[in-house]
Amino acid sequence: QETVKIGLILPMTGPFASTGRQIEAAARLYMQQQGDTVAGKKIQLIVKDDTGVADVTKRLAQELIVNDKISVMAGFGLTPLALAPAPLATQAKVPAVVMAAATATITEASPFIVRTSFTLPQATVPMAEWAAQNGIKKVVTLVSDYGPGIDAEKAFTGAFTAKGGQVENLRVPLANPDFSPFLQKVADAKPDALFVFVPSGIGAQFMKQFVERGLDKSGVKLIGPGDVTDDDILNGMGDVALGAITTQHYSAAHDSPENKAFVEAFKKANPNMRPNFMAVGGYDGMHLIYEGLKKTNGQGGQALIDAMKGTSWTSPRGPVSIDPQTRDIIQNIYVRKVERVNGELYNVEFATIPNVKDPVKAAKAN
Amino acid sequence: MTIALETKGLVKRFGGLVATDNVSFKLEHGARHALIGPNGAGKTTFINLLTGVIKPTAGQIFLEGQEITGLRPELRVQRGLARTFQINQLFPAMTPLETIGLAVSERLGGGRDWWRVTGSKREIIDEIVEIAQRFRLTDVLDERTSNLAYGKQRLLEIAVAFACRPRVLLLDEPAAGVPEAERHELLATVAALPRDVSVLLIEHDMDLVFSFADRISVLVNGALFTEGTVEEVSTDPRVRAVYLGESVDE
Amino acid sequence: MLTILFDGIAYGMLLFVLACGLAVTLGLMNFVNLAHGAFAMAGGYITAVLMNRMGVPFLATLPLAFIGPAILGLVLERTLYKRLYTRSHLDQVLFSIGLVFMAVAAIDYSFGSQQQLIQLPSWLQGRVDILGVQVGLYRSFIIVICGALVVALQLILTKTRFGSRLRAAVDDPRVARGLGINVSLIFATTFAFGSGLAGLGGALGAEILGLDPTFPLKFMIYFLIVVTVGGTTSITGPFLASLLLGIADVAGKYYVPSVGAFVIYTLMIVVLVLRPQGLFERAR
Amino acid sequence: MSTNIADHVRSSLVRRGRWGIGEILFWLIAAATLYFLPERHLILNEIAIIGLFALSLDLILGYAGIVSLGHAAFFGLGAYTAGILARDGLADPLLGLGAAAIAAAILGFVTSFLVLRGSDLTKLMVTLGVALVLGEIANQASWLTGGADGLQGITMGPILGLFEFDIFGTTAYAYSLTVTFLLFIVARRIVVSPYGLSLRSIRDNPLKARAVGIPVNRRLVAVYTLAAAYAGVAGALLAQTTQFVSLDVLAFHRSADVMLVLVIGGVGYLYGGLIGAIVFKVLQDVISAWTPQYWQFWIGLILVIIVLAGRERLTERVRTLWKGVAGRTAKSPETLPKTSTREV
Amino acid sequence: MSDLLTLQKVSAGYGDAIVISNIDLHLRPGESLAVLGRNGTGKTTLLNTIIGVTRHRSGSIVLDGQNLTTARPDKRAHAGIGWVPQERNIFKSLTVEENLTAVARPGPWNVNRVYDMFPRLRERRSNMGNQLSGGEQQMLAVARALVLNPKLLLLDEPTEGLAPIIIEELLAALTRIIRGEGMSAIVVEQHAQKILGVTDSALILDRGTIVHASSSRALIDDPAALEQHLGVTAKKKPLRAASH
Ligand SMILES: Nc1ncnc2c1ncn2[C@@H]1O[C@H](COP(=O)(O)OP(=O)(O)OP(=O)(O)O)[C@@H](O)[C@H]1O
Ligand SMILES: Nc1ncnc2c1ncn2[C@@H]1O[C@H](COP(=O)(O)OP(=O)(O)OP(=O)(O)O)[C@@H](O)[C@H]1O
Ligand SMILES: CC(C)C[C@H](N)C(=O)O
Ligand SMILES: [Mg+2]
Ligand SMILES: [Mg+2]
Repeated sequence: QETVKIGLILPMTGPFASTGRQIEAAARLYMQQQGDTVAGKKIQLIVKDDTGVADVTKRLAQELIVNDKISVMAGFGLTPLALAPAPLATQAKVPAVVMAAATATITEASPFIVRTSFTLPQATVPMAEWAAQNGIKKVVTLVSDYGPGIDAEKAFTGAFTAKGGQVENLRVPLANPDFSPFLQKVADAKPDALFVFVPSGIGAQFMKQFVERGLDKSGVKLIGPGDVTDDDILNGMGDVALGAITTQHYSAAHDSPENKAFVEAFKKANPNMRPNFMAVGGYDGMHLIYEGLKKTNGQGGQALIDAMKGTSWTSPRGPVSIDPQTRDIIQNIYVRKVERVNGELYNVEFATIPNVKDPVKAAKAN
Repeated sequence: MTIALETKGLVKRFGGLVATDNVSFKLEHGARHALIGPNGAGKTTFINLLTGVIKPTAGQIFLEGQEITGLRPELRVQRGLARTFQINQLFPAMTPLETIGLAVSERLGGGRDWWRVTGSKREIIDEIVEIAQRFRLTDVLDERTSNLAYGKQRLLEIAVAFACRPRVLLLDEPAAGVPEAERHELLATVAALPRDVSVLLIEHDMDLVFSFADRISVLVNGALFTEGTVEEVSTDPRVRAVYLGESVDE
Repeated sequence: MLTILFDGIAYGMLLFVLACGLAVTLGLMNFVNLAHGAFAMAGGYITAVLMNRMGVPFLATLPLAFIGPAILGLVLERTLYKRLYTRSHLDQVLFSIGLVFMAVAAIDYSFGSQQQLIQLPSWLQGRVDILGVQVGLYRSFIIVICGALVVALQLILTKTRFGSRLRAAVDDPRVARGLGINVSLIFATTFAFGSGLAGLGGALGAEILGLDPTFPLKFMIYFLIVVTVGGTTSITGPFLASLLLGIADVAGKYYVPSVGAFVIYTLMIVVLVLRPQGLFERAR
Repeated sequence: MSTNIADHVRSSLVRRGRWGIGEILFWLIAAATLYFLPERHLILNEIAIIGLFALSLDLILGYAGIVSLGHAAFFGLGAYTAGILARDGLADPLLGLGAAAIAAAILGFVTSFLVLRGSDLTKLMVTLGVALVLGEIANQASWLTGGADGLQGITMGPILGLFEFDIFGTTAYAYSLTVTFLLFIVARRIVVSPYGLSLRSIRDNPLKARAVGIPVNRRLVAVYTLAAAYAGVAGALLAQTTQFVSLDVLAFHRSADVMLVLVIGGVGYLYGGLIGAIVFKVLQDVISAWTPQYWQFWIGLILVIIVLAGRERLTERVRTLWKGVAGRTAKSPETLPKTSTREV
Repeated sequence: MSDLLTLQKVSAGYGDAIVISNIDLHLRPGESLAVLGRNGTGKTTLLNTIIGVTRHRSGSIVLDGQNLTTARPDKRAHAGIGWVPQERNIFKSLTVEENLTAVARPGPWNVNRVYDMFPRLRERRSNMGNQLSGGEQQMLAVARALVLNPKLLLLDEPTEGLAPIIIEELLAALTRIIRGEGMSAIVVEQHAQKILGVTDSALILDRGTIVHASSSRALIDDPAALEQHLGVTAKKKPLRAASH
């Protein structure tokens, strides 16, 4: 029996370790549920820790390709980590499934890259539209000063001003323990809403300081893409998170049988963890690989990436498909609000924008 | 005779303490001059000022007629002003051989040389050998300096100053820690330097001072107290009262 | 304006709480203990676990967050650290970084890699208006604790013989022993105390800085900056440095957000180039 | 008698300059891996680069006593210089290497004046600060560096117009190894030269070094600049062989790792950096393949054990072993008769 | 009367090296001993071994009935040993006064009394240890040993670097302390003549072993022994004649 090897390269240690953990757990869960043979071939998952450093990702990818002869690589927790090995994917014709990184341009870096996570503009533009429709006129954006943050800032500002809103931009350094000076600036500006993007880990600190400063009471709404209310840590934030409105493609509280089963199985396999949008990216990524391999009979390379294009299925997050043109994911974006459900905090979805394409590439296509 | 080293109105204050108090001092060419004075009188401070280890609060320093007051320490050495330290200053992880070799090769301008292997020059080797023998260091040449007995370290301290081939040599209690029997030989080596090398010696061992120096200056509370020949100073009752005490005799 | 000042002070105090343990071990004992953050993390996890899993009230966890790491510090000191006092700083760096790696992985293994969050009691949440200045309650709480710590530490170190014996033991342990100072006892006590302080800092800081297994690495730089800028021979030095850095950082980010990230580093470089021994080195 | 001593003196001094069998073997084995370990060339390439980086740190730390937690500044600058040149069409690797060395050397020269004063801790923090500020600049100047997304679109030309980089990393490894070797030879020569000796003396006791006429600051500036150039070359090698540069090249962990690597291998001994790079990378690779989540624990444990077992003694032993092997080629100087005290 | 200090067949050194071997030594309360010898013969090592900062190899050390062979140095200090190390080793980040108070133990010698002995120290009481002149450091080292109020003083070249008038006073004071207060002392000295007038007995070390032991008087009267072991000759010619 032949084996098909999948190289899963993730930050398993360091500040972004929780991304890696969620994805690995989900990928393993998927394999456990679906078995480890596809089209008569045994699937072998090789997990590598890139510690969140791009040149290591690249080296690991290269080793996996050259030595382990993998058919497909996957993972990629951060934008630079996805971009670094992109030329390799092209050169070696090995498909790369991006399960986390969310900067819009990533899929353009190689015709062999396909994405099952999301893009920040994809999650952000609906936020701008929702805000404009719900009587919000003036917004301050506050984003972490790195690729995805700037992506979010641009997407939001563009979409919101197009609808006649008023925006002021603030950026905070990525390594920044204390938000107080920035929040004070927000307080001075007295906006209707504060749009925030920070990587999921520091979301909790941000929320707490937001409330500590009394911004919630002075009527500033907290909005943003879903990273700040990441399911992984949302429950621990406590009441401070209540009422935050975010747009994103996945919530652990998504009401569908697929999701219920997924969440339950995930929690069972990983006590103390709740699946978040990273996990669903990993889970769907494995699904995409399995489906692709089924179609190609275990064949990798160009055939596999072609087979992946246009695949559609019902994921725990809802219906999704891979855009054959851009190889990016098309999915529903949900507007959610943090509420207490059965004693636990969840992002409860209350509106759906169906079949959202990445707006950046959509704009280019027109 | 001409003046090898001169200070004019040299002052050094440490906070409220005046460690060097308006010292105007001349060291003549070829002199064998001693500087004595009570503990804490400011002798070491004076040497530190001369060599540029610390900066004076006021005053000027001249070496062979040229002002060196603001010059960096290493440039003073290159102009021929070398010293020993009262408390050994050595390179603990190097061997005496390397230490002496370093001083010699620096003097001969080898320090900028980064491509030749140390020790490939005949003249350097010969000089190392000569100095090592003179200071009885041949048997410990390859030991780590930090493992040497105190007395050997002391000899090395002086040997290094020697290796700089100074025109003016400042010795801060060179005989401290050296056994009685060897002190005289040590200073004999110094005394045997060519006559155009001027020496300023700080020492509390009056046997040595009196047999070595031809002039003595006495420093008390930072200021020059008196200066004169051995006879003048050793018999000066004021010097006896503040410094020599009763038991010292010529 | 005053709010910014207050925030700056509070942030500075927070830096101090975290760094003062290091000011003791690195500053006074001259031991490069990069694992300082690991003790702080231990304190933070003690508080988080006690609160979240056992429902112990926040205040009650604080003494334990001190004692736990202190005992841990004592045990490690007696078994491992004591062998390293005489070693080079590089050995100490290597060793303590090794400990940090172990602590990071061990915490990750036992509690997972996600953030640990705590819920402050309601009387510490929110803010009050004092003379027109909005003052965060928790931040005020930190300021008070910090003030008390500084005074207590300063008294211990300058007014008791313990302080001078400690410094003697650090200057020259061999001779200190030979003159009747029980160097190992002094070091063990001090180390345990420093670790306890770190733990307390971790517990107090968790709310604002967050707490996850990478805590010791993430904040190591900040601890070091405070101690270096403050100078290593006193407690007041790092204290004043914390205040200065805290205020400068907050004000810089408020008034010139575009260069906000540079402020603290640039300030550090400038201070250290002008005063290599630290800003507040005692000049007695 | 005195010619006897002179011979001894000469051989003692010159001995350090000779190549021992152990050293020759080391490099022969390194070269042999080009043929015998084809599937490991990628990690070997990384080892060669980190080895060179650590060697550069050793020049300032081991030989001149300047501790640095910000050596990544030069590494990163070199990487970005080479990367940006290649992205903008100047694809010749050697050109990039040269440019990186020059850029890093200039930065090294300028910042060297910041590390001339102060205690070890001060130096650590100042160098760290320089690297952090540089990292922040690279982040902000995203028009030039690609910011947090990393620098993309690097395509390298063939080395000397002859050797294309291949996906197996063979060319890359051969290239990095050759460059590292050549720079090693230069460094080796430097540390046994009078200049190198003067550096060691400064490390041991700067006060005394001044007192024997050594222009301490100038020597330190020179070696810091040189080390910066070395680090820049290492960074350029990384950029060229991975054809990607991201902000990590300037990150704190980069400086910290190289310090660990050097200290593990042994400070003040040129092979220390190389051996440390091999040990650290191989361990990390093996352990993290086995447990990608908790490999740090075992690395940590190993570090702790290395220190407790007496790192200095371990490296000392390696060093004497080295000398033992070397000794068979270079005639060891015969021991001297003790001179009696009366002889002089 | 029983011994205050007894060393039996003591060998010790540093690391792997054995520096002193088979040292036997007896000292009664109130007795003083001069240790002489050339450079590197192990004088300092002997004192360091008694206080316990060398590597002990064999033999036993007993002080006042207490077996200290394996005791830690601080225990030995508490048992009644005061030590003046050869390189003074003043605590550099402590003031003069703190250098004294940090180690002081109750007894007749308190800070004020040593200040009376060395008035220079009183003047410089708030100077940091590293801001003292060489002689001041030496005075402080002696004072620091005295405030321990020991039964036995170990003095490693205590007169080195002191002005003649201070040496005179110090030696006089030592005599007073030993005779008057019954303190014992072991003094390492380079100046045989100077110290032999003060101590009761003397020994000479060579290559780590005792090559001569006698009363001080006997050694003074034995120029042959001095010449043989120390190279001390009666009188020297002036150095000035040596030049040219
Ligand atoms: N850095 C300093 N800060 C403050 N005071 C100092 C400093 N250095 C020296 N002193 C003081 O200056 C005075 C002069 O010291 P110096 O070392 O020059 O004396 P000295 O004449 O060499 O004495 P000795 O014979 O004991 O070596 C002393 O009282 C000393 O305490
Ligand atoms: N720390 C050390 N490590 C190794 N060897 C040492 C150490 N200290 C001293 N030695 C060696 O021990 C021997 C005796 O040294 P010691 O210092 O006891 O001599 P000493 O008689 O006090 O000499 P001096 O008159 O020079 O003070 C010397 O050969 C010396 O090289
Ligand atoms: C929103 C996050 C998943 C973005 C991710 N950190 C990235 O670098 O792309
Ligand atoms: Mg002096
Ligand atoms: Mg001695």
